[in-house]
Amino acid sequence: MVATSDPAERKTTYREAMREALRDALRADDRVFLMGEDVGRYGGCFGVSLGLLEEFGPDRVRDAPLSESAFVGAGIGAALAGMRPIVEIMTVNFSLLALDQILNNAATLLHMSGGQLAVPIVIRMTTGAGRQLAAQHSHSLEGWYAHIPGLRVLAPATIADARHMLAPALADPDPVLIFEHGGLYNTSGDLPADAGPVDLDHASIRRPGTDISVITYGGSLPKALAAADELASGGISAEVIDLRTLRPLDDATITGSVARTHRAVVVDEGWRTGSLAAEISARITEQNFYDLDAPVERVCSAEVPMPYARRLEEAALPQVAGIVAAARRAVGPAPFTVDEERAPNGRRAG
Amino acid sequence: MVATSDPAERKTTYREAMREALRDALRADDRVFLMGEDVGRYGGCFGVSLGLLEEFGPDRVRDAPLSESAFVGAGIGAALAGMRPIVEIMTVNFSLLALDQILNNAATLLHMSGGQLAVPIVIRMTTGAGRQLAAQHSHSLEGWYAHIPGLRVLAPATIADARHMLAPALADPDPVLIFEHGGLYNTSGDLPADAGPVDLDHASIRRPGTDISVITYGGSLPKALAAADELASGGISAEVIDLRTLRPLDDATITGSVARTHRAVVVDEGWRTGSLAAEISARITEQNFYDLDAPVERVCSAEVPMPYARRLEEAALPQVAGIVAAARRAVGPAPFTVDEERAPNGRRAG
Amino acid sequence: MSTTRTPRKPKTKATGKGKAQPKQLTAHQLALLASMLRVRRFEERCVELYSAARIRGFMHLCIGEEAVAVGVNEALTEDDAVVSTYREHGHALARGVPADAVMAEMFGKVTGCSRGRGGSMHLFDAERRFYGGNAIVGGGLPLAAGLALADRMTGRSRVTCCFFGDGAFAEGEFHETANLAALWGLPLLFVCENNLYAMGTALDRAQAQTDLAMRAASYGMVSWAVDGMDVLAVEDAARRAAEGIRAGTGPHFLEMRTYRFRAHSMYDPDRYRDKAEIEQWKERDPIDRLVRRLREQAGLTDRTLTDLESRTGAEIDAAVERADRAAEEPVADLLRYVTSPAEEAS
Amino acid sequence: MSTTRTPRKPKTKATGKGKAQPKQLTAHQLALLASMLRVRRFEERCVELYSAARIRGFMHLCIGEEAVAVGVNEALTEDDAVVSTYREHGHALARGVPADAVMAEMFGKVTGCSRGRGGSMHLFDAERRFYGGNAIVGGGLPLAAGLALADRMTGRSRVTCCFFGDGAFAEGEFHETANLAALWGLPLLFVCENNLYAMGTALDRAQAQTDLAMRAASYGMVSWAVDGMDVLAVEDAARRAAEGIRAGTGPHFLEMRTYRFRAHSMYDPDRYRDKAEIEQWKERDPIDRLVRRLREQAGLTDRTLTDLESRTGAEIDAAVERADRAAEEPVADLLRYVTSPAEEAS
Ligand SMILES: Cc1ncc(C[n+]2csc(CCOP(=O)(O)OP(=O)(O)O)c2C)c(N)n1
Ligand SMILES: Cc1ncc(C[n+]2csc(CCOP(=O)(O)OP(=O)(O)O)c2C)c(N)n1
Ligand SMILES: [Mg+2]
Ligand SMILES: [Mg+2]
Repeated sequence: MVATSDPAERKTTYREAMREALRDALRADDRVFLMGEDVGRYGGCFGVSLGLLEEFGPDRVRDAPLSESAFVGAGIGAALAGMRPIVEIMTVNFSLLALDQILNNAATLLHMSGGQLAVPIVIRMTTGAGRQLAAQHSHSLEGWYAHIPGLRVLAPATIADARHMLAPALADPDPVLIFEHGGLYNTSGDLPADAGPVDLDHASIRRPGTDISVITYGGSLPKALAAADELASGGISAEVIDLRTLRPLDDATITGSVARTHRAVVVDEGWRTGSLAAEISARITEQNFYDLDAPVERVCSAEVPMPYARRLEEAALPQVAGIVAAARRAVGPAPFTVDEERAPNGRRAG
Repeated sequence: MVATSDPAERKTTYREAMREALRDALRADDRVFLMGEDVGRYGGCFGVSLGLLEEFGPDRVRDAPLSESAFVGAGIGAALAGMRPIVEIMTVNFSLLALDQILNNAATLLHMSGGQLAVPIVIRMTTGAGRQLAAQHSHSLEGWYAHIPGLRVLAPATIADARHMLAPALADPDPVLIFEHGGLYNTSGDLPADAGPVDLDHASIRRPGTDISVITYGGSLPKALAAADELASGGISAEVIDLRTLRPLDDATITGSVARTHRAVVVDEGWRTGSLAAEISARITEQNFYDLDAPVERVCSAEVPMPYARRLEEAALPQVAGIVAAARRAVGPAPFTVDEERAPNGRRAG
Repeated sequence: MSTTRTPRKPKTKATGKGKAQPKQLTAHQLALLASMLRVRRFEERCVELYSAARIRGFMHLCIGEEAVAVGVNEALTEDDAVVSTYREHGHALARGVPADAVMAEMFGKVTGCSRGRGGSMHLFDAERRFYGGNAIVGGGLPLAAGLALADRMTGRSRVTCCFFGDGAFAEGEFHETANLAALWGLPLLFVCENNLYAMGTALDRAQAQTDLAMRAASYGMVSWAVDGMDVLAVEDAARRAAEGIRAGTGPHFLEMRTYRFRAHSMYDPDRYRDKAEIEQWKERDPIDRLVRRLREQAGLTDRTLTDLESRTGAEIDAAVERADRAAEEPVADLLRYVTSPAEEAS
Repeated sequence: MSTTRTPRKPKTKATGKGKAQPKQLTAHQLALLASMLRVRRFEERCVELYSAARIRGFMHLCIGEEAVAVGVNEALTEDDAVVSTYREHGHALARGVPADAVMAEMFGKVTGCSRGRGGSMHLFDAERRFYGGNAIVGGGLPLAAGLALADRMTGRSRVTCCFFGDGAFAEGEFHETANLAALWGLPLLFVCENNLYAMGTALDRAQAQTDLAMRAASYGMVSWAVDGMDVLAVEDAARRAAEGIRAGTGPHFLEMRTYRFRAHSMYDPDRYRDKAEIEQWKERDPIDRLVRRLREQAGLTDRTLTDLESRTGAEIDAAVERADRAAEEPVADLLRYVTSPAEEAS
């Protein structure tokens, strides 16, 4: 496990990056503590917090009983009393048991008290499918949380974001939720040494392109990038946008991109109906109506409780081939030539 | 309280219509029982089940302790064992405490068991704002439930639907959620004697029109109809669609209407971002892209925990004026003349 | 803070009955009476204002239960914290939230203790560490555990007091929070207001085992059942519990046996209770009872009572008048306080 | 159903220790042994298959806890219902779900007991009233209460047995369900498999009061703690409890004191337990223990044991082979079973 503060760029994993972020946060501020099921002795159900108990002790790396509502609520109360809790819910699947506390307390107290009570809590949880964990352990419900006013919702998709989103999240005076896709923990790659805290207000264009905007986040980013590669080999230049922050959404980056590309595909592991992808699609229609040359495409999960069987699960989830197909549909049957002049406002006003 | 089976059309209220539906269901089938907090002695927190305890006894009109997760889960279990439970959760606000049971058991068991275990439960709850009940008692979260595969989600908006949706809901072999908007209970009007069970697969065009489709459901229907009146007096003919069933959505009715009107406003009391309105908007773009003459408008709740103060609450909620304004924006600045010929496919293909 | 609070050393040996109060407590007892009366009259005025549609939404009264709010508050200091429910006018007033601010809140005015955003169910006062005003039954309990946890972690000797009802005892939140508090030895005072009903559901139709103090004791917490209609007994128990908590013996649980004289809320036609039962409990009215005792034991006169009534009336009149005149939040500020401002505007 | 089940009249007077078992139980005891061994060997094979990536997802083994699954099942009839957790291979096999169907399920095949949709954590068998397979900790409890409620309402004399862990005891669902069951007198058998750990969290770091049977008794339920490593003690307690439930005395609670010899799941490096602790518990291995006893008291021979092993091995070999050969659900059927078909296709 890499845990040095070596200044050079170095190879690490998403899991280790997250652990370093936690270690930094615990070192930097006495008010910070990590609380959740098995964050201590076990080292975190996905091994993220391994070693932190030994360094910071059981008070600040606090194992909680199986009581999601109580310990998430306790985190909210501790935040009210001046602490900076990082509460880990093992996975989004269990967060439903704490949803009342998150919606009706964390997100609401500031407003309900007329501005008196801010809740500086960070709640982390794993999300997503793809590991044959079946119906109850494969949810992607971050879109629900992105519906709630008063919350900030983050989805680090890269190692650098895993490393550098926690500090600004803790600096936020209001509740922040961090969704870590379970499929990303083992991702390894280089962590640039010069990266500073992530700007939580902006999406990131992970790959510039001109023909279509592929908008995604979290665990679907690698798939979107792979699709962009494949599209490129077919002559289609896809711009890949990583939302990073699911609430509030960075309209400017999305709108700006679609204004240039005139087409969009939204990729989201949530079930299609009522997905976050629906919101993005609706916003694009609202903001880029006269830019659009084709309907906004959505590539989402099939509307089925996630099956265990490998082939069924694969078929239920967004995949590279599906993204490529959607992009091709949007771009149209004729292969697009790169230097063709585009009408910037290709649609007749009603 | 009207509770006769008088065959003539007669005046009643939404509350009484719902009560009659419950009474009918309890009379018709021994397997049906009503369970929830204060459904018995108290008569239901909104008075819906008043008198049923006396008629059917405490076994079949069963008061439950404050334990949303347990009694909703118990309803699911009883359904598995051959009963036809109607579980009342006082309001959608408290349903979060039972959401795990609804999502991970009710909606999932059939699939997870490979088709062995159907869950014929009906879960009723009140939804919505508008009565100065403030942040924790004013949610409109039916859009979340409409995201869940395996559920059917209903929103009776009229007295006739309140009266006639329960029977087909109970006949459904799978879990059905019924959202009753709190603002509707006192609505009074005529109940047609000849109405049969509602066709749960279809939306209803409550008012035909030619210039714009106003798509809504539940507590917003009266507002949409009032807006249509106002629009009519300004020369705009609005078609008002009551979704009735929020899952599965009746795409054909929506698509057909927008294909005729070329414009749409979606009215939904949920917070705008991630609302059901977003889904409708996304679908319209997907299915009617070349029909649309203007961006789909959404009239939703402001993204704020519902404030208590009357003027603030009014400002936060969809109102007739906002619907009218949105429709006017969509139709465009020039007053539309009724007999002007419309290009059926007004948009250039990319 | 509360004018009724006269800090003094907790008695180390208490009877738990309040019957053997020494004579020098008379002034303190009068203050208790004043505080209860103030809550009662305040709420009676609220009923009128609700009928006149000046107060809206859901409103829940604690009339009959004043001894709990007032007695418990006596055991708390300014540094302690209080978490309450939607039935919290009494808790707020006893805690020292000004009547003006509470009344203005119910009028939905900008001078309200939640700037008009909360209403009757969501009173807040950060300065006085009054953390609401929680209208999800049981929802305040985990929050209170967190406030206590923060004190525990930082070594502060403060108590967090959480009020909740007998109905909340059935919710999973209570169970989870009780376990957490006992497991971690949190400085948390559970005050269960057992008024025998959760809306229309009587305790014995909601709980398999109705001896709530016994049930709480099964978590390994010190638990007592207290006559919640006797403010002195309440105060005494709360003081001993707070003392134990400050001494580091972990959470304590008080079952306050009390009764609400009014319906659950303004919407409740109160069909589920025997009128005779209500009348029986009214004979134990905590205010009448203290008045009788003070007349007998401390020479309370009609004159003193009349003075008290008129001072209370005047305070409430003034609160109503100020609330009436106060401004409403401009609609332009609708979206304020959804998130914290980078720099507070205005 | 299960081949090990030899229905017989419940003993009316039981020792709860299983030590004074009369001789005529020998055949029955051998059946118990066979059933435990079958679960053990089945799971050992699963480990191999998991390493070979033939089984995927999360997999939780009950090795060490077989006596609970087998002993409890003995007390149930075909009409009773079982609700279980994600650690349910043993419960399913003991209940009579065929090894073929369980293995095929873990292979994700169409012949699996959940048609490949559930995997290790979601075994179902409606015909045998085996209701899963619930992987949300505590989530099966309310469901079980509902199954029992239906029996209660229709006057059927059936028992619903719900397995759950010591970790689940901390969840609000347990509290809510225990109250509901006790309040309504539901025919529900709570079987808490207290294996001292919830993942890496030891019982005494999760529960303020670790005597779970005592805690459950506070709901007014009959509650016993049982040596979960002794299949005869388990069977005896379960039989007495089921008898009580059938006699209409409401829910019963059994705390089965047991231990898992393996890690929580295949992902768990098991860093949080002392190796010595594990070894100590292995000395109480329920299979070894029964073997020793049967050797001493009933003349169990090596030959009989070898036969048992080879029959068990053969059954499992066959299950693996059939699972291997079975078809996968076609991807075209992905959306099947999301809702019930009007008319079942194919
Ligand atoms: C989780 C939840 N369920 C239901 C309600 C509706 N409700 C409000 S108060 C109440 C009764 C609570 O009773 P209790 O806890 O005894 O407090 P009391 O009102 O008697 O003071 C109910 C059912 C709610 N607010 N929250
Ligand atoms: C609500 C919920 N929280 C967390 C988890 C993750 N998890 C799965 S099993 C487990 C431990 C449960 O322990 P226990 O109830 O003692 O059962 P055991 O595994 O020991 O059999 C945890 C924390 C979960 N599945 N559900
Ligand atoms: Mg009560
Ligand atoms: Mg365990």
